[in-house]
Amino acid sequence: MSEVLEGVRETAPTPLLQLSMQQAINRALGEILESDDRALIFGEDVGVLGGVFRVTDGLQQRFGANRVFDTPLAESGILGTAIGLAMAGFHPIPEVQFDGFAYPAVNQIITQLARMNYRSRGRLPMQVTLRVPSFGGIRAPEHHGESLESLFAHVPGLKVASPSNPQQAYHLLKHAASMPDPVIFMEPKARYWNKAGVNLAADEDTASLEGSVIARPGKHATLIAWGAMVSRCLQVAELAAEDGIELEVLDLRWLKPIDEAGLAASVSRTRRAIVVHEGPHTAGLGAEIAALVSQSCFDTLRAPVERVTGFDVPYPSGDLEDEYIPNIDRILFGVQRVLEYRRG
Amino acid sequence: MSEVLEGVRETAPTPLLQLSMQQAINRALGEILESDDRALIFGEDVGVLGGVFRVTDGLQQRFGANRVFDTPLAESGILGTAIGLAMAGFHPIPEVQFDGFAYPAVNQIITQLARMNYRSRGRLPMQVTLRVPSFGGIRAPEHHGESLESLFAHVPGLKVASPSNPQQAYHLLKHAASMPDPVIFMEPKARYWNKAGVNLAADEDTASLEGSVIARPGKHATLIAWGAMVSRCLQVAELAAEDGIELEVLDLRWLKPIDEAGLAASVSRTRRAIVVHEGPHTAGLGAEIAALVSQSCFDTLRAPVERVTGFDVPYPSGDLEDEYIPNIDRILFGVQRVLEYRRG
Amino acid sequence: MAPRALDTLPPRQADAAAPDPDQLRDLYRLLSNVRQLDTSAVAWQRQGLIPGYAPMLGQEAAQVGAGFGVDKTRDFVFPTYREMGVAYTLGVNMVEYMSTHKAIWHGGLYDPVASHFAPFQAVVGGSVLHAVGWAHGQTLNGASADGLGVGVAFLGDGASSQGDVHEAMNFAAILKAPVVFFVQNNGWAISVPTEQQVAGGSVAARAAGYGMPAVRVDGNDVLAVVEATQRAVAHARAGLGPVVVEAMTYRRGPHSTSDDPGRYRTLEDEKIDGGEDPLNRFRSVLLTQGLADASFFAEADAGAQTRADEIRDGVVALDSRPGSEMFDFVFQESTPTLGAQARQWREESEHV
Amino acid sequence: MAPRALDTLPPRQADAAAPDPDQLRDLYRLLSNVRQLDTSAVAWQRQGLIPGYAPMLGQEAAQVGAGFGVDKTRDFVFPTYREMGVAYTLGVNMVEYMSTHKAIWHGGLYDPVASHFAPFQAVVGGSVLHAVGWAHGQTLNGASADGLGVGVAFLGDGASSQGDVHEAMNFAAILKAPVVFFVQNNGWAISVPTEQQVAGGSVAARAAGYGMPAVRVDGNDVLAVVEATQRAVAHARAGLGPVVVEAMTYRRGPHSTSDDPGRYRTLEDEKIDGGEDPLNRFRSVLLTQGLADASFFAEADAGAQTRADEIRDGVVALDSRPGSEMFDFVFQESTPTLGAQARQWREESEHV
Ligand SMILES: Cc1ncc(C[n+]2csc(CCOP(=O)(O)OP(=O)(O)O)c2C)c(N)n1
Ligand SMILES: Cc1ncc(C[n+]2csc(CCOP(=O)(O)OP(=O)(O)O)c2C)c(N)n1
Ligand SMILES: [Mg+2]
Ligand SMILES: [Mg+2]
Repeated sequence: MSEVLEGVRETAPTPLLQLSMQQAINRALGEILESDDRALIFGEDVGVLGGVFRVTDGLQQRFGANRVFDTPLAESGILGTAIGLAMAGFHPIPEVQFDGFAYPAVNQIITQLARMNYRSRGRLPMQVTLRVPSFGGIRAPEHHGESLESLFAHVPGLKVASPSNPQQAYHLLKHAASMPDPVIFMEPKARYWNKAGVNLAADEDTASLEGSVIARPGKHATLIAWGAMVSRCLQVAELAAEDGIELEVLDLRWLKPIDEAGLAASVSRTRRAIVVHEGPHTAGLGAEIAALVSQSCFDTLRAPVERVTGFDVPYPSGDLEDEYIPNIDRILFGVQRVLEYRRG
Repeated sequence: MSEVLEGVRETAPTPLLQLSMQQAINRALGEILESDDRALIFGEDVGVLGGVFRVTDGLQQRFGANRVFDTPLAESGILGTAIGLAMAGFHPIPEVQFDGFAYPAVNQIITQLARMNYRSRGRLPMQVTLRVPSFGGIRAPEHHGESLESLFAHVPGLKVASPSNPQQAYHLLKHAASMPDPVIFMEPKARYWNKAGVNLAADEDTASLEGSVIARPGKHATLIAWGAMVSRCLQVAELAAEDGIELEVLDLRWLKPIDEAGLAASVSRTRRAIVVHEGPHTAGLGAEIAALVSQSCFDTLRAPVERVTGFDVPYPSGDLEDEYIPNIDRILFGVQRVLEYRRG
Repeated sequence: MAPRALDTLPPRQADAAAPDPDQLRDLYRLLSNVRQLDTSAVAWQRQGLIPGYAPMLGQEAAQVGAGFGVDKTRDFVFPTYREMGVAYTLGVNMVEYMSTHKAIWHGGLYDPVASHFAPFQAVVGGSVLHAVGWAHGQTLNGASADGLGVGVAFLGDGASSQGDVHEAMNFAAILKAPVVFFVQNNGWAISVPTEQQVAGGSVAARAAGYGMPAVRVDGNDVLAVVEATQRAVAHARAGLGPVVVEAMTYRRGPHSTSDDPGRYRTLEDEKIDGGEDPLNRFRSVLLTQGLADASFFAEADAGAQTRADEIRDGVVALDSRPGSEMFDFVFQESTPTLGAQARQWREESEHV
Repeated sequence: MAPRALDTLPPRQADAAAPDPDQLRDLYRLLSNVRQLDTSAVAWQRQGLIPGYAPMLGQEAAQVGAGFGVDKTRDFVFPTYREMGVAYTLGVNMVEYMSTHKAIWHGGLYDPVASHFAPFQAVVGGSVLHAVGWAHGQTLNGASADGLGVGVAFLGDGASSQGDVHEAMNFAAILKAPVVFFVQNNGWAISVPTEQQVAGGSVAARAAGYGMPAVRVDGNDVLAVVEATQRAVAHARAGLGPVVVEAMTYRRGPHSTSDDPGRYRTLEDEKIDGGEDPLNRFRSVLLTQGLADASFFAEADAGAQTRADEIRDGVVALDSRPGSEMFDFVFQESTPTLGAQARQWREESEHV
């Protein structure tokens, strides 16, 4: 994946650090706490333990228990407290320990966090960066593999991002944290441990952190994905290339606002699209993508947009996880359908 | 609107009762309590007061405070209690007083109600019929005008219905309550007070209560709607007819499962579709409808599916409500766009 | 129902002294102004000037007393939808406050930052946690020489059933946050009486379970409320942690202008349970102490009428906000999608 | 940390008599079986047989004692993810129970209706309200001659912070539902100690605020737990309403097999805070009372080993469930959309 494709300008050669996403985020958090003394990190087990995924490892030691602290076990309490702290001028960076445990906080997120700026006519901005280890793929217990992006993306007043690799995670989180609006930052926990090169210096061009990025160029169809599904789509593209099929992989990166122009540009070139996500099919974010692309590329599309997604079933137990999350086979079937589609 | 179009078989002529939707639902609830002694109604102010919309008026007097009771003011408590009662073999019909106050219950709804049957491998069915006065249009305070259908429709394990008129409300609620799975019944509160003829006897054919109904046949485009937007679309169709444009109005009725076959049948005839809903645009249920129709009618569609919806803004205060909810003008603009669309 | 006394707040000098005679007369003026404005607002609704209103009739002493105990330069109030009297006492712009009842802007048009009064809150229990967060922010900022700013959360007996209120009390006690949970136990949550709502009978009685002090006070005795609030605020301000104040009062009016209390309580009940009018009670106090006479009351009440009329004029003059504001305040930094929607709205609805 | 006693449960004959000598020996066998199975399960995880496990080491007395006090023919238990010992004591099929830890089925394969043991629950606080609803159902069904079925909700010190737990306690007390809230205060919620979790220091102390009785008991003394549970269940069974039992115990192991307690507590802490092993304590009791000798313990412990091995064999033999079951249990009555998805899954994943 070239830097240009990552949408980041070429800079003086900097040695790439090999970091996992968990390390990259940890590093970004440290820098945020350092540069913004209103920034606070809190949540369940984020302090002394450093988080169940060690994403906040060492931060309490470095910045003290006023800046990085453990809360009681109550997600609504965490979000409600974050809102109050934002009203007092702080910049809260709360964590919800797992996707499925964001549900108890949904009321505070939807009726309060997302609306306080609006309700107060801009006088009470909510610079709250909510980190949520998200999505499945780690054979975890129930409620540890959920995809809440379509819920969050539907809520006016929220912005939603999800990184797909360590480089992106590092820069995207710093960018999200700099925004004066609430951002839900969905970290693909299945990708926490994979290391990749990170160029810490590449964050100068803020514009490059908005919108989507082309993770791999291609011409026969566009695979649209985010989070952990990006690397799976890159694998699919690799396989398809062996058969001479050149798939473009579009990493959506921002799930709200959605980069409509970027989607349209890619699909109007490839004329075929497959959107891939882990969450359930019906009313998933794939529906929004399919609707947008079906509209913007109405004249150029050569086949209906395919959605390869989780099924409309509760996220299953570890043994069935690979049957539920779009796997390489299922994505390839989707690709085949758009390539072989003929008007009836 | 003919009975045939309502999908109900012709029966021996029964005098039509003039009932408002609020009365029709009240009547249905009374019959459910009468015929099913496991049925229980509870929630905030549903007992002595008879509900803030009087939908449960008189039921506590008739069936006693064991069958119809007021709870403390806690929506998660109401839903969690309902789940336990269903585990004990009861058939709870809880009410959440307003759409926007369903958010505190989202955790119980998503992680428990929707999954108990699955988690227990079918041994703990959740026959829970959750009534939620829904949608906007009544100039109410904040959080009293929300559209939660895309949130609910995304959740595996839930079924979701919304009636558009008194006749339908009466039969659809009885049908929903007879189902052994959790159903969210979204009552369009803006339509509570409009009276219309109700044929109480027309409920013999259960199949007719599944899927969507054609509320008005037409041939130039299909307006797809649910809840209070159905009558608005019927008005639009009336106006368009004056200009010789025959719009079909499809009343979706079931928001999960969505009647994919019914949608495809209508749009493949009219070749143009406009979906209309009150909730915010991005990741609204309109996206799912547009994605489904764009796929099933790929060859026949003559224009991109239009979505005329609420904007991606918090539901506004009464004075701006008519700017937010799709009004006749905005729907007509959408109709115009699909009719005038020419491939570029 | 005479309030059982409960007071576990360690005796401690309140920061502020008890009200002096001028302040006592001011308190009466506030009560009278609030009463007049409240009953006027009900009339405005009947006249069609505003679509709805939530009267606070009977809760004047609780609200004026609480507001009086708060320092509006450094504390911050988190109201519900019924704290008109607190808003008035804190000096919130009342025309801008009433705008929410005119269906102009959900949160009200007033500036919450300048007013130290958070936006109008329609979610029961929705803002209680915000008070805890805000208050913890004061701790993090560090106390000045005269202590901490205090977050004052208002909630009802009904709200006490919400999970968020429990989480707020637990967080506050764990964080030792300078918060006062000011409960107006007005006997009802719409149609549900406190006995069917608050197990154990008292929200203040819950405080002990969190290791928090509490004061249960006659909420219709404005001086008792002032004193309890001042003591609670002083405790929190000194860094000693959160306090629950439960003011036992009575919602004399309907839940809102669309409610019909006749369906769940009789006028007889109202008379017995409501007790003596809090304004009458305070009039007697002032008379007995020789601090006011009939002409003072007449003048105060006439002033209240004038003030309510002025506010009415302001409310009448309030115009709807332009539809474009729907889009303006969603974010601090708008998005391309929202920008496109705003343009489409302008084209289709303003025909520009 | 010796548990401060707290007992506000009115003295009342428990339904069941104190355990007789045979039952006392049975209790030891249960403790030994549970200890053996628990430590085995940790080993299975290390060996790769199961991907994860949440040990209950140190909580054997609390769990066996609680389970012993429950009538499995008419009461219903609502566990969390750590109640292996309760499940064992109630006679739940342990192979089917362990299936959840083998990542086969989230709720476990056991029949919750037949077992009177609700599905494995991973949401902290998620099932506490279900116990209240189920229990209220027993009230609505009406008591038989020997009283009501009792819902027994298990929760941890961490769970007590959740809003749902407050709503559950309030609902239960308002409905006078026959529920026992059985809290295992094991000192930790993952890395957060109870002092930073439970303001006021005790979940049982919260009960008074709801007008509910409570018993705080030494959770490592199996007989004390049996007695407290029996009394609480008898109280609820008699229609006198809910009770909180707080068993003070200690999580001797990690939170789960992926946790590393060394990051937040020392072995020294563990030794001091953990106190004496609950099995050792009960061995001393039996020895002192002359109810058992070394050969009894040897036999019981050997039996426990055999039993754990049998269960291991069962767990080894457990196969994954077919993928089609993802679709089978979503609804009682499936839908066309789901049917189509199941067909597509079969075509693409089973190639049929
Ligand atoms: C979360 C939530 N649920 C339900 C409602 C509807 N509702 C508005 S006020 C009210 C009663 C509130 O009672 P209480 O807290 O005692 O305050 P009071 O109205 O007596 O001032 C209810 C049920 C709401 N606004 N928010
Ligand atoms: C709602 C929710 N939030 C967070 C978690 C993650 N989590 C699992 S167990 C646990 C700690 C629970 O502590 P406690 O209730 O004391 O039970 P214990 O683990 O000590 O048995 C946490 C935070 C969860 N499962 N559910
Ligand atoms: Mg009240
Ligand atoms: Mg614990």
